[in-house]
Amino acid sequence: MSDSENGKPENGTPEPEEPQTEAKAAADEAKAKAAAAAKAKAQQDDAEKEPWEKDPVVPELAEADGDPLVKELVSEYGESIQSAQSFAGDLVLEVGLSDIRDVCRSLKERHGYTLLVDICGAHFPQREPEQLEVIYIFYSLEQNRRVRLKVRVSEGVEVPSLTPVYAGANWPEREVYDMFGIRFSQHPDMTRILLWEGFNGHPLLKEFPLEGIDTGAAIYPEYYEESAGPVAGTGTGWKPPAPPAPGEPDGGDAGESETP
Amino acid sequence: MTDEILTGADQYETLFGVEEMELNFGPQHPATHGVLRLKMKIDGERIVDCYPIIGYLHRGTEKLFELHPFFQNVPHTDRMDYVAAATNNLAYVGAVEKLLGLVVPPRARYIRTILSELQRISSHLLWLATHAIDIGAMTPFFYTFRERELVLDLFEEYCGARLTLNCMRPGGQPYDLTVGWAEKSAAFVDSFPAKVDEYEGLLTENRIWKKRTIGIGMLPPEVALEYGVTGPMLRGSGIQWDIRKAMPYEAYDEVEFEVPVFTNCDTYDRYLVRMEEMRQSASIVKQCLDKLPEGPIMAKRPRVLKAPKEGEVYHSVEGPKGEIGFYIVGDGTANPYRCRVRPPSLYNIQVLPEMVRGGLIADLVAVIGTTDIVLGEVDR
Amino acid sequence: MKRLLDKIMLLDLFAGLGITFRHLWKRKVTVQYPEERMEPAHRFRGMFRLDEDRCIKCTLCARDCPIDIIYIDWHQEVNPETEKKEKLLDRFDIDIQRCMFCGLCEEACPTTPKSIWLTSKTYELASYERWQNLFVDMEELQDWKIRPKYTDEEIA
Amino acid sequence: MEGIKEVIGPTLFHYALAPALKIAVLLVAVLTLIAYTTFAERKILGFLQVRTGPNRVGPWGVLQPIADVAKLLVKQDIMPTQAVRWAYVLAPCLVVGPALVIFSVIPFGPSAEVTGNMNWFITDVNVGLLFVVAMATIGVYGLILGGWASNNKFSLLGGLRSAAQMISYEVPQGFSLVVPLLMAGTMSLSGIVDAQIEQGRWFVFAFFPFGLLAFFIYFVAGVAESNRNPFDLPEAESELVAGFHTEYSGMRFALFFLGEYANMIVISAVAVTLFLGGWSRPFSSVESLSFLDLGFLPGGMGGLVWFTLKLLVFLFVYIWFRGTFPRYRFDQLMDLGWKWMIPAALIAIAGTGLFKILIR
Repeated sequence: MSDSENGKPENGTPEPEEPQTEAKAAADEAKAKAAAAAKAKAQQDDAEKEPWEKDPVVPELAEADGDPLVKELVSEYGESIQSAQSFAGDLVLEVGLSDIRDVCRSLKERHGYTLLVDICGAHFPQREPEQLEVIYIFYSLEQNRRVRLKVRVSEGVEVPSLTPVYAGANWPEREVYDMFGIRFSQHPDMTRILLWEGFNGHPLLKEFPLEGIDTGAAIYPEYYEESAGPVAGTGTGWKPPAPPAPGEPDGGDAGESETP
Repeated sequence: MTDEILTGADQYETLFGVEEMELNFGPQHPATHGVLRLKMKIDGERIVDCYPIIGYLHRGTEKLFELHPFFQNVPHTDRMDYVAAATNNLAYVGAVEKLLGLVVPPRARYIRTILSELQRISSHLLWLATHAIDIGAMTPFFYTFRERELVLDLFEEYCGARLTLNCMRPGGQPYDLTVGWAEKSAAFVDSFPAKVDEYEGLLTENRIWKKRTIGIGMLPPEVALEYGVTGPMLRGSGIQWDIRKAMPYEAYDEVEFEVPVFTNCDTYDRYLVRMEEMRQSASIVKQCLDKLPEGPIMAKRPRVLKAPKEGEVYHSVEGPKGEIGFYIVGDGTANPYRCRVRPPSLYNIQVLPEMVRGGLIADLVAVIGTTDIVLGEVDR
Repeated sequence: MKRLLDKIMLLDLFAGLGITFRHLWKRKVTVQYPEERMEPAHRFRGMFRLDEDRCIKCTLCARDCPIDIIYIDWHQEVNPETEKKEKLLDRFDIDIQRCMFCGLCEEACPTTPKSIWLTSKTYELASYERWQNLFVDMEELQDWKIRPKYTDEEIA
Repeated sequence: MEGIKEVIGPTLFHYALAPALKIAVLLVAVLTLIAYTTFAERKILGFLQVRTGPNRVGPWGVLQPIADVAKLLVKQDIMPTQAVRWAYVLAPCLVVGPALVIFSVIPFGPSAEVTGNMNWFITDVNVGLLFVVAMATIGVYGLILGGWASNNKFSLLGGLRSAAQMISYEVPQGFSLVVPLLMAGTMSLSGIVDAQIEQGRWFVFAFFPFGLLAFFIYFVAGVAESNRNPFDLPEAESELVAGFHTEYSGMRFALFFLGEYANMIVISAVAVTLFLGGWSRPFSSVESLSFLDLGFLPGGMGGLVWFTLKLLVFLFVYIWFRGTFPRYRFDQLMDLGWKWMIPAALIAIAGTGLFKILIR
C-alpha cells in the first residue's frame, strides 16, 4: 500500500494482508516453528476433533455414470447425454443442444421431475467455440431429488425453449436472453424482461463492464447516436454539483467536508 | 332474414359496441407492493388479460456477486428480499458452505434456524398487513407491525441491524447470542400465538374477508407445479412440500413441526397456510431455544475462502416466500464465477395472469397480495 | 342451524368489532419520535467511529468494504520521541451516502479493541446538505457531531 | 329579536331573517362538526390501531382540522388538461350541496309548540322524508360526473362503481324508510319524532323485529350510500387509488371530502330522527325519568343535546366500522343489496303493515 495511490484498494484481491510490523521477520521465524509443532500435534488430535474443527474438505467432481437416472437417460438418448458428473451431491448432466427439450420432457413425464426450479445462464469466454451455457434445475417431488442439466451454446445459436414442457420456463428464459443474449426458439415472447427494450448489450456476459456501456443510446436517439451512449470506464457520467465551499474544485471526492 | 342468435359477449358487442379498455396498473400503485406493472385488458371491471412487466428495481445483483469475494456478498443478499434478509443470507452462505465443504458447528446451526424462523414470522406479518390493507381492512396492518417491531428488536439486539441483517457468514455465525436474548425471544414466541389469534379474530371468520378470498385466485396444483410456484402458495394448493422437511438443512431435522397444507387452492387457503406457519415458526423457535447447544459458532475455515477450481452447487432453503436458492459456480478464485439467485417471488408472480384472468380488479388486488411478492427480489 | 343463526346474528362481524373495541383502551405503542427516542441495542450498527491511535493502518477495512467507500492514505515517519518509524494517517474518509452499514469493516479490523466501529448508537444521519455532511473525514469520525437538530429545544 | 321583528315586520322576519340566521348558524355548526368528525376519525382510528393519531397541532392535536383546511385551501388546484372543465368543476359542488340541503328539514330539537318561541329546525316540510330521499339521490351525480370528467380510467371505474352502488342501495334505503312512515303515519320529520314520543317508544323497537330490521337496513344502506367502509368501493385506495377523486386536489378535493362527511352526518341524523326518537330523551313515556329532559337548559336545548349525543354514537360506529372491516367486492355488494336487503326491506314493510292492521 503506497501513499502515492489514492489509498483506495483494489477489490479483486481480498486476501487479508498481514499487518506490516517491524518485527515481522522475527515473528515469522517463531511462527514457523510453532506451526510445525502444532501441525504434528494437530494430526494426532485430528481423529478426536469434531468435523467443524477440522480443515474443510473441499468437494470434488466425480463421474456419475452409475446413477440409475443417468443410466436410463443414456439408454434413451444415448450420445446426447454428453457427460454425467456429481459435485457435493448434486447431479449434473450435460446434454446436447438439439435434444434438450426431449430430455426435459422425458424427465418431467417419465421420471417425475415435475418442478422446474430454475433456468439460468453462464458465460465462459475461455471456452471455444461454445462460450455460453444454459443451466436447468429440476426437482422431483417423489424422489426428493434435484437434477441439473447443462447445455453448451455458442453465440447466436438458438436453444429450444422449454415453454411447451414447463409453462414456468417463460420468464427465466426471457431473463437468460436478457442477461446473456441466448435466444430460445419457439418461445412465445422472446423479449427483454428486466432491462428495458432499448438496452444495448447483455450485462452478465463477462466482457460487460460493471459501469455499463452505452445504455442510453437506443432509447434516447435524440441525445445519442446509435451505439454512442455514455462510455464505459468514465463512471456514471454524473458529477456532483460543485460544493459552495471555496478552494475545493472537485466536490464530493475529497474528505475536507465541513460541518456546519 | 337471418336467424342468427348472438350469444355472450358477441351479443353485447353488436348491440352496444362494447370495447375492451386497456388499464395500466402500476408501477406506481398502492396495491402492487412496489414497482410491479400490469398491462391489463378489462371489460368493465372484469380482467380479460393481464401482462406483468417487471424490472423497475433491477440492480444487477448477480453481476455484483461476480465482482465480490464470497464473504462480501452477504450484505448484497440482504437487499434482494429485503423483508426476509435472514433466509436470503442463509441460502447464500449455505451454498458457499456446500461449495467449500465447510461444516457448521451445531450452535451456529441452531442460531441460524432461530433467525430464519423469526424472519419467517416477520415476513409473514408484513404480508398479512399488506394483504389485509389491500382487501380494505386497515387495522391488522398496525397490529402486525406492533409484533413485527418486536422481532426486529430481537434482530437488532442480535446483529445490530433491523432489516438488512447481514447476520450470517460462510462457516458459521459472526456473533454469539447476547446475554438475555434467548429469554427475550422465548417471551416473544410465548406471547405470539395469542396475537395470531387476534389477527385471525379480525379476519378468519369475517364474512367479508371470506367472500373476498374464498374461491379467488384459484391455483390448481398442476398449474402451480408447472409454473415452478413454491412455498406457501404451493402448500395452499394442496401439495405438501417444504424444503425444511424434504431436504432438512441447519437444525430442522432436530425440531418437530408441521407443514400446514390446505387444499382449496384459493386465496383464503393460502392465508390459512401462512397463519398456521407463523404459529409453527414460533414453536420451532421455542424448541431451538430449549435445545440450544453450547460450543463454537464458527467452523475452522481458511482465511481466504477460495472456491475449488471446478465445481458448482445449488443450495436452496425454504424462505418465507418459497424456495430461495443460490447456484454458484466456482473457478478457483475467491469470487464466485457465476452466482445465480433463484428468486421465489419471480416464479410466484409469473403465475399471476393465470390466477387473475376472468376475475375482477378487486380480485387482482387480493391475488397480488396473496402471492406475497417483494419486487426487490423479483428484479434483483 | 347454529351456523344459520350465527349468520343472521352477524356474530363474526361483532367479534371483529369487539377486538378493535378492546384495543381502543389499550396503551398506545407509538414512540413520539423527536421527543422520545428509542435506545438502540448495544450491537446496533450506526455511525462510524475511528480511533486513530489504535489504527495500525492495515487498510483491511477498506479492502473488506463491499462498495469501496473507505478511503485511506498514510505515510511513514520517524517519531522524534521514540525514534521509531511510525505510520501516520493522512486521510481516512468514509462516504456515508453509499454506506449500507453491513459492519464488514468492523469485522475486518485486526486490532483489539477495534479501531473502527459502528456501535456508536447514532442513527440520526439525515442531513440537509447532500455533499457535505455525508462525506466524513478522520476528525469527524473521531468526534462526530453533525447530527441535525430535530426538536425545538435542540434548535433553540 | 322582538325589536327587529317590529322594524321589519313579521312576514319578513318569519320568512327571511330568522331562517337566514338559522341557516348561517346551522352551516357553521355542521361544517365544524364535519371538520371535527375528520379529526375524531383520525384520532379514534388511531386509538383502535394502538397508535395515538394526530397530536402535533395544538393540545392533543385539536387544531388539526383547521390546519388541514388551511393546507387544502392554499394548495395548488390542478385540473387535468384533458378533463371536461364544466363537469370537473361542477362535480364537487353536486356532492356537497344536496348533502347540506338535507339538514334544513331535520329537527334538531323540539318545535315551537314545545319551546314556545323557537323551532329547532329550519323548515318542516310535510313531505320531509321524500325531500330527504330526493336530495340524497342527487349526490350520486357528483361522483359519476367527477369520475367521468377527470378523464382517468381509475376515476371512471370509481364513478361507475359509485353509480351502481348508489342506485342499488337507494332502493332498500327507500323501502326501509317506509317502515317508520307506516308507524308514524306522517312524512314530516318532526311529525315522526312527535309520533315516537306519543307512542312512547322509538321506532327501532316498535313492532319487533320489523323496526329493528328496517333500522338495520337503513343504516347499512346509509353506510353504502356515503361510500364508507366496508362499502367504500368507489374510492377504494388500494384498488382504484381514490377512485372518482383521484385527479382532484386542493379545495375541490376538500369539497369531495366535505361531501362524504356531510353525507355521513346526514344519514346518521336521519337515522336518529326516524328510528331513535330524534331529539326526545330515552324512555320518553316514563314520567319518573323526566329529569332526563334536561329542562334546566333554556329553549328546549335539552333536545339538541340528546340529538347530538345520538348522532355522535352513529358517527363513532361509522369510524369503528372503518377500523374493523375489510372491503366488499363490487359484485358482492350488489348481491347483498339486491338479493338480501331489498327482500328483507319488503318483509319489514309487510310485517309492519300487518302489525298495523292487527292492532287496529
